[in-house]
Amino acid sequence: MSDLQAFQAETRAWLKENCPASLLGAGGGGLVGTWGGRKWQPENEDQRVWLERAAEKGFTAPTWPTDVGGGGLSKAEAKILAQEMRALGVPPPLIGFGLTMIGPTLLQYGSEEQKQEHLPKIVRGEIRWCQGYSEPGAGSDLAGLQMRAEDKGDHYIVNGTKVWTSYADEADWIFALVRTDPKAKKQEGITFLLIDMETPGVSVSPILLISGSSPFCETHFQDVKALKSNVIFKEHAGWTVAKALLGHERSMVAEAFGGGSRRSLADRARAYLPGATADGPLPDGGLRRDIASFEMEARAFGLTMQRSRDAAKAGQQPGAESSIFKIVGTELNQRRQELLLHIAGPQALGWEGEGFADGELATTRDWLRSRGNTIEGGTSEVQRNIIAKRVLGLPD
Amino acid sequence: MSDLQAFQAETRAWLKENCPASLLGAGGGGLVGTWGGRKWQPENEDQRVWLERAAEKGFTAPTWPTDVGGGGLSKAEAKILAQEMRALGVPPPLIGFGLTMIGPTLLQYGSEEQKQEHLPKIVRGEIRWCQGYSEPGAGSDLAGLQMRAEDKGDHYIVNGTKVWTSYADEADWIFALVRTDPKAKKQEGITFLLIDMETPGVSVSPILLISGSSPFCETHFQDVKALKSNVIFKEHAGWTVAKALLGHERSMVAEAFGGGSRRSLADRARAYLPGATADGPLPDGGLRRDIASFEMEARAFGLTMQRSRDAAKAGQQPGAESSIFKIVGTELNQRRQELLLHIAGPQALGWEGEGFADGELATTRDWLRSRGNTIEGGTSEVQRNIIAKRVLGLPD
Amino acid sequence: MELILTEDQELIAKTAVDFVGERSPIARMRALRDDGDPAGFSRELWKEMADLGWVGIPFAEVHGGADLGLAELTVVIEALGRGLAPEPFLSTVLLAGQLLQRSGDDAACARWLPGVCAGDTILALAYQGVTSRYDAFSPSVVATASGDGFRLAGQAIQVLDGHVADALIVSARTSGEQGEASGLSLFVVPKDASGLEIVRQSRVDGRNAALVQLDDVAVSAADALAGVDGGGPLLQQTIDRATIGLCAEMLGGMQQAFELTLEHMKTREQFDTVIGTFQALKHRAADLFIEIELAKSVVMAAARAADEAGADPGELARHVSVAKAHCSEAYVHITNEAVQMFGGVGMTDEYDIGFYMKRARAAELTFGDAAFHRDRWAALGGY
Amino acid sequence: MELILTEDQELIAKTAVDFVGERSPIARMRALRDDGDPAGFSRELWKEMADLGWVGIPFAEVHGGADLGLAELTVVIEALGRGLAPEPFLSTVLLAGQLLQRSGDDAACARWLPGVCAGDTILALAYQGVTSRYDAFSPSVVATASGDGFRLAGQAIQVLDGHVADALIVSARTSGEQGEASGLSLFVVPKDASGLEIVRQSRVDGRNAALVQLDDVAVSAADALAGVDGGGPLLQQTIDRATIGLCAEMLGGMQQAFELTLEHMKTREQFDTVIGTFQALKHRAADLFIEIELAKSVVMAAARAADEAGADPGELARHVSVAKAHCSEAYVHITNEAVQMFGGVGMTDEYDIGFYMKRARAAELTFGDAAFHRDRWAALGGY
Repeated sequence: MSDLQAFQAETRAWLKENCPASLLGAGGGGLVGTWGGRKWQPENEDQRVWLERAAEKGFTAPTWPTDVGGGGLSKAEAKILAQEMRALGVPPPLIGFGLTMIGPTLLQYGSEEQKQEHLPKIVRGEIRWCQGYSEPGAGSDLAGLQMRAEDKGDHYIVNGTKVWTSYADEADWIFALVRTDPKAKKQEGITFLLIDMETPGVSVSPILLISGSSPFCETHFQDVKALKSNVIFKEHAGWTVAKALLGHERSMVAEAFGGGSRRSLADRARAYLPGATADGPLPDGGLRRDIASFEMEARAFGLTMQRSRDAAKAGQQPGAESSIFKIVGTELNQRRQELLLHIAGPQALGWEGEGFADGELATTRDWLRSRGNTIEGGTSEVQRNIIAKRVLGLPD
Repeated sequence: MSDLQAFQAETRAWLKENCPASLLGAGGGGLVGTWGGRKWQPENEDQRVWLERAAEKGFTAPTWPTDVGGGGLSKAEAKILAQEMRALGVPPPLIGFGLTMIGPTLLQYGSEEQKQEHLPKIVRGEIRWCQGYSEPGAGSDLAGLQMRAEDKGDHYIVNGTKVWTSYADEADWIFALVRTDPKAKKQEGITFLLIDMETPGVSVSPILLISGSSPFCETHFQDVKALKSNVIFKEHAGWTVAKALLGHERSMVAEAFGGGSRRSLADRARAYLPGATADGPLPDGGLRRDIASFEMEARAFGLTMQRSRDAAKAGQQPGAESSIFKIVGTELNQRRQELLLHIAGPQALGWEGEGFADGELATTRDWLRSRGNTIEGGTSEVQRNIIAKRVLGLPD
Repeated sequence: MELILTEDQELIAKTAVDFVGERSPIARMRALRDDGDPAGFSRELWKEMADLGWVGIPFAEVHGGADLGLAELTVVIEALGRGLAPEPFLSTVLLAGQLLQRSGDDAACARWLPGVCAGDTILALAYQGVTSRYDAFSPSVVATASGDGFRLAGQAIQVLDGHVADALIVSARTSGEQGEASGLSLFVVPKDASGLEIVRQSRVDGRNAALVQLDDVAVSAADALAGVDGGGPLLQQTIDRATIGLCAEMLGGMQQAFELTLEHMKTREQFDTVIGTFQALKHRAADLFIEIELAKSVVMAAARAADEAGADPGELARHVSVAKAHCSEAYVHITNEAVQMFGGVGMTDEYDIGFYMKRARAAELTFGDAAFHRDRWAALGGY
Repeated sequence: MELILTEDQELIAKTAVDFVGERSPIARMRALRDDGDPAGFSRELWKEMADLGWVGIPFAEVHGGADLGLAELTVVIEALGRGLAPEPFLSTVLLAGQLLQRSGDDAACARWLPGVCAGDTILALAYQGVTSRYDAFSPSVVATASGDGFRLAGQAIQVLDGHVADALIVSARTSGEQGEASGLSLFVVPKDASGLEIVRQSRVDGRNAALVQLDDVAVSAADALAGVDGGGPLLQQTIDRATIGLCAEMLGGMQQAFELTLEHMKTREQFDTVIGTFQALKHRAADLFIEIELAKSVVMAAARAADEAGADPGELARHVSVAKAHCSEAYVHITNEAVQMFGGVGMTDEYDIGFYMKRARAAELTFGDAAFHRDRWAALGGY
């Protein structure tokens, strides 16, 4: 038996023994994700127990080093762990921006003290993080940010506003870009700073979207004191840290729109088109071709994601993949939402209440929400600029 | 009887009496257009007679003043003349860039001597004109032209090359933009100059296109002497004249793609689609919708051309119409050509010879030729720049 | 037909645009929504519009109308579309009102139209069911003969302004098969008829509509406009004309959305310059401008074609389909691009641009989307 | 399956790209056309390609082949597509050769394949008639039983490399109805068979093809690959595999066309700056780049899917349709944009870019365009 086979057997046994039975099965028994944090209320005792045990074992952050509470697993082992969890229907013990965004950033750019202070709390789900990048009026021009951090010796005084901070109202700490040198060139006066959301002067207000309520917030900072020991990497060098993190976010956003097996568009069309039979060609030849066209491009996109992953596994350096994925993944999702509208016809016009099925109301809101996909996480326009400049070498 | 009614009766009688019977009927009895000029050989005696009689009457240039040989007609009268010619199937006695381009330009910007020298010869079809604007390497950036006209007192010595000079090999005179002041800002050192193509040093070579032979030529000028009396408007002020002429050309190009009644796309599709019936829905639902979509946009375009004409008739100043028409007209024609390819399928792949019908070979070549529509006469990109700047007021 | 506004029409247009700018900017529609207004529109403003003569434009003078045509009415509606004004033009004037007027039923006209022209009476048309999609000949209401009349049973969805209507015109199948023009009857049903239940619906674009339930509603054969079994052609023609009105509204909305976007492009700074300097955005803006110019032409042509006496119904249908297909795609495209160019703020409820994106979609999916009208065009062309 | 080239495949790719750059740039194809070369390709170069082992890639070692798969073959063809090399890979290797190989007919394979692998024998497949469009089951050749064999009569169009083929494989209907898979037979017919007339055709993209006339050509039942009436499924599968090869060629061509365009954008000056600085063009170039990246993935996936033993035919057909639909639209879009960005000179025969635009269209309309493959995808998905 190879080492990996042994690891597999061991892991399976451990999962069976430690994951509470009530959580097993597809989608973790309908469990809403475990985000953790100071304000978190577990849905039930089993959810709390599962987080505790997994964190103890290092399985909330399987590939992180053991000295910060991670599992210390190799990539191959982590893949097996994921496989086994899928096979048994074990839900993720913990999710959130701590694990996916600030954690990897701290591992790459954090000081030893910073790692020791923050990573174990992320692993145990004690602290929930949010991201403070965008500002009102900055938009795609991230480096144009205005939030000011004034130097006061061992600390800064921070003033300004961040927007689009997802779940800021639930988070304990924020990782933010602040301007520490207003005289330097745009990208050179920025610092990557961690701030405790309980510091006096921090306040949060949720943003209402055209699709309804949302996880997005505006976060205001009024004379907020932030210690310099919470600067990541170096003062004025925050842009370097931010770029590394952004590339990561872009891929994440694209993955979210990749595919997944939902009820097929053709089946939906059958439910709405008069004269549709259970298995014959759809009676609307134009719509039929539109559906096929979408599905085929989605497959081409999925294959491209796979090709990129296979190349990465083989050790090849990534190129412009994240920008491609962001552009295509989000536009495909928008196409899909538009197709769903065309399929449902007048029944796609509901907002709430009588006369519309729940699925129809969701179709409407999902469509509206999807219009933001090509804006958030770096607009499609910015991604095209990136490809033109970095990959195609076209001049400014 | 009103004046116009009298004019109508008179004109009809004159046309009946003077247009040779062999030329009457749809399309002028299959007559190829009468371009005139020194090198012109009439297809038959009647064609020559008809040109002579019409020119005598001023009907080759109906709205031009009588003192230059024009008909001196009002717009309303000219419209009636055109109606009557259509009604009787009378072919145009004369066509060409003299009548449509340099003639109107001379009327607007020419001196009295210049009008008297050139316009009567145009009216009588004695001199054929071509246009010398584009140069190799200039493309859309017309004002970047390099053809040099060196000042020698009462004349210039011209050196350089013009491209895309349609029918230069058949023309007697050329109206050209030349650079008279190389130190001035791009658009300020240009002069609008008339040159006799028989002057020593002028030579012409035809351009072979991807669609096959074409009317386009390259025209070379080596130490060509051109008198200053042939400068139109003022020295160094050629850009003003050129712009006026360009706006005119743009509308002409768009009109050419406007519509016209050809064999319907649906009928063509019936000839190629297996299973198509004489009057049922086309068996290919996607193609059917593509054809409908094209036809409907073409109608929307036609209505927009009509709206613009109606507004002009009512005395409203034109806005960006010519740019809109150029963009939409040419793109519609390209769409139509692509539809024809998709309809004919593999039979659209012929270049010449066995196995393809003449109409199929024409489909292939017409498609190739259509790709130039969005380039010639000002690219679609330049037209969009014009709309963005002049109409929408977007900043540079 | 001439595709140009007459002096009178220019004057109406100017009055209407000014009125909308002053009295009915988009903020009014937002306030009605936020306040949960039970009517969802302003009866005072409606009355004012009637006093201005707008409501009565297409009706006979004998009923208090101006006996004008769609050429005039579309000019007013285009202006109202700029502010997404929720007053009941579509339901009362273009659908139910026009049905009455064109039915030639003098008694019914005399009963209802004076109130309409005066701005006092609201009417609505109940013709589509949850499975009708865009087919006007497949209602979900069935009429069963009973004595010298009928009993109506079934449901109608998204009955525009049904919740405030004084009477509904209900399309019901009296004979024949679904999808056929013949066998449809159009009954006038007052709002207090026994067995009629009307519940307001909430639509994504805020347009007022209602779900109408008919449980054994008694009507007489004399209440059938255009006669029993004879309502199909009248219904289709009326919907076609109403579609022209909807297109005019869309034309107004797309122009307003585009102007908001242009304004944004000229003021919003990114990367140290206003975003209107970016050539990629400029070219996209030029394309939107062209779509609007074409939209103006097709709406104007359709309205004029409808006003021509003895217009060929097939040719009118073609005009309507061209207008609806083009306006549907243009409005959707323009508002999608608008939100994209606004960026994140365009996605917030706080900004107005989202209202136009919602209305664009709702209008697209009313009276047939572009695909539906392309199919209809092809069928009219015999292919 | 892993979507990445193995080291061996990388090596083949590098050799092939270098070979094309040195021996078969687009100028060679232009010269062949301008000189009116009667073969339309180079027998010497074909022999060299055979010596390099490329021609024999998919054939059994016993016939002199390498017993490799489409994964390797597509890498070579992609490189050749950059130079639009006219050598007969599609006809001889992917169509007729693969038909023989996959028919399991040992005698026929032994007779023809060694010559193919050595670069000495050219084969062609005659399967489509003027009314077939993209349906492989509607040939224009009919076989009439005669003694223990058949007489073939009819026409086949655009038989790739038919004018130089040593033998043709002719698809003929021996029974059943047009459009049905069963009842099709594939007969091997040597070029000197009595009653066979072959005339070279001139295609817009310069690809070599011939019109084949059969007037009472005698064949024996033993000449039918996969048996009498049994050729349909084999023909369809072979065309599917050949489609993957064509997609690889398209992928090479679109990359070359895009690189020519990028080069042009970086050097061509307009309005005092290189046109590559214009953002509108940059964004369009980024879109073309994305289409190419997706094309790489679908071609690689289809080739690997075809090489998998016991691949599900439906799933393979899906891969093929995705690849062909995507590559068709991408190649056409890229070359259309290329000519537009080159401007007037792009329209002249003197510039090379037009060759790619012509080939893009020709490839699009071979083995089914995007619309055809979307219909097939929908049918495979049961809708």
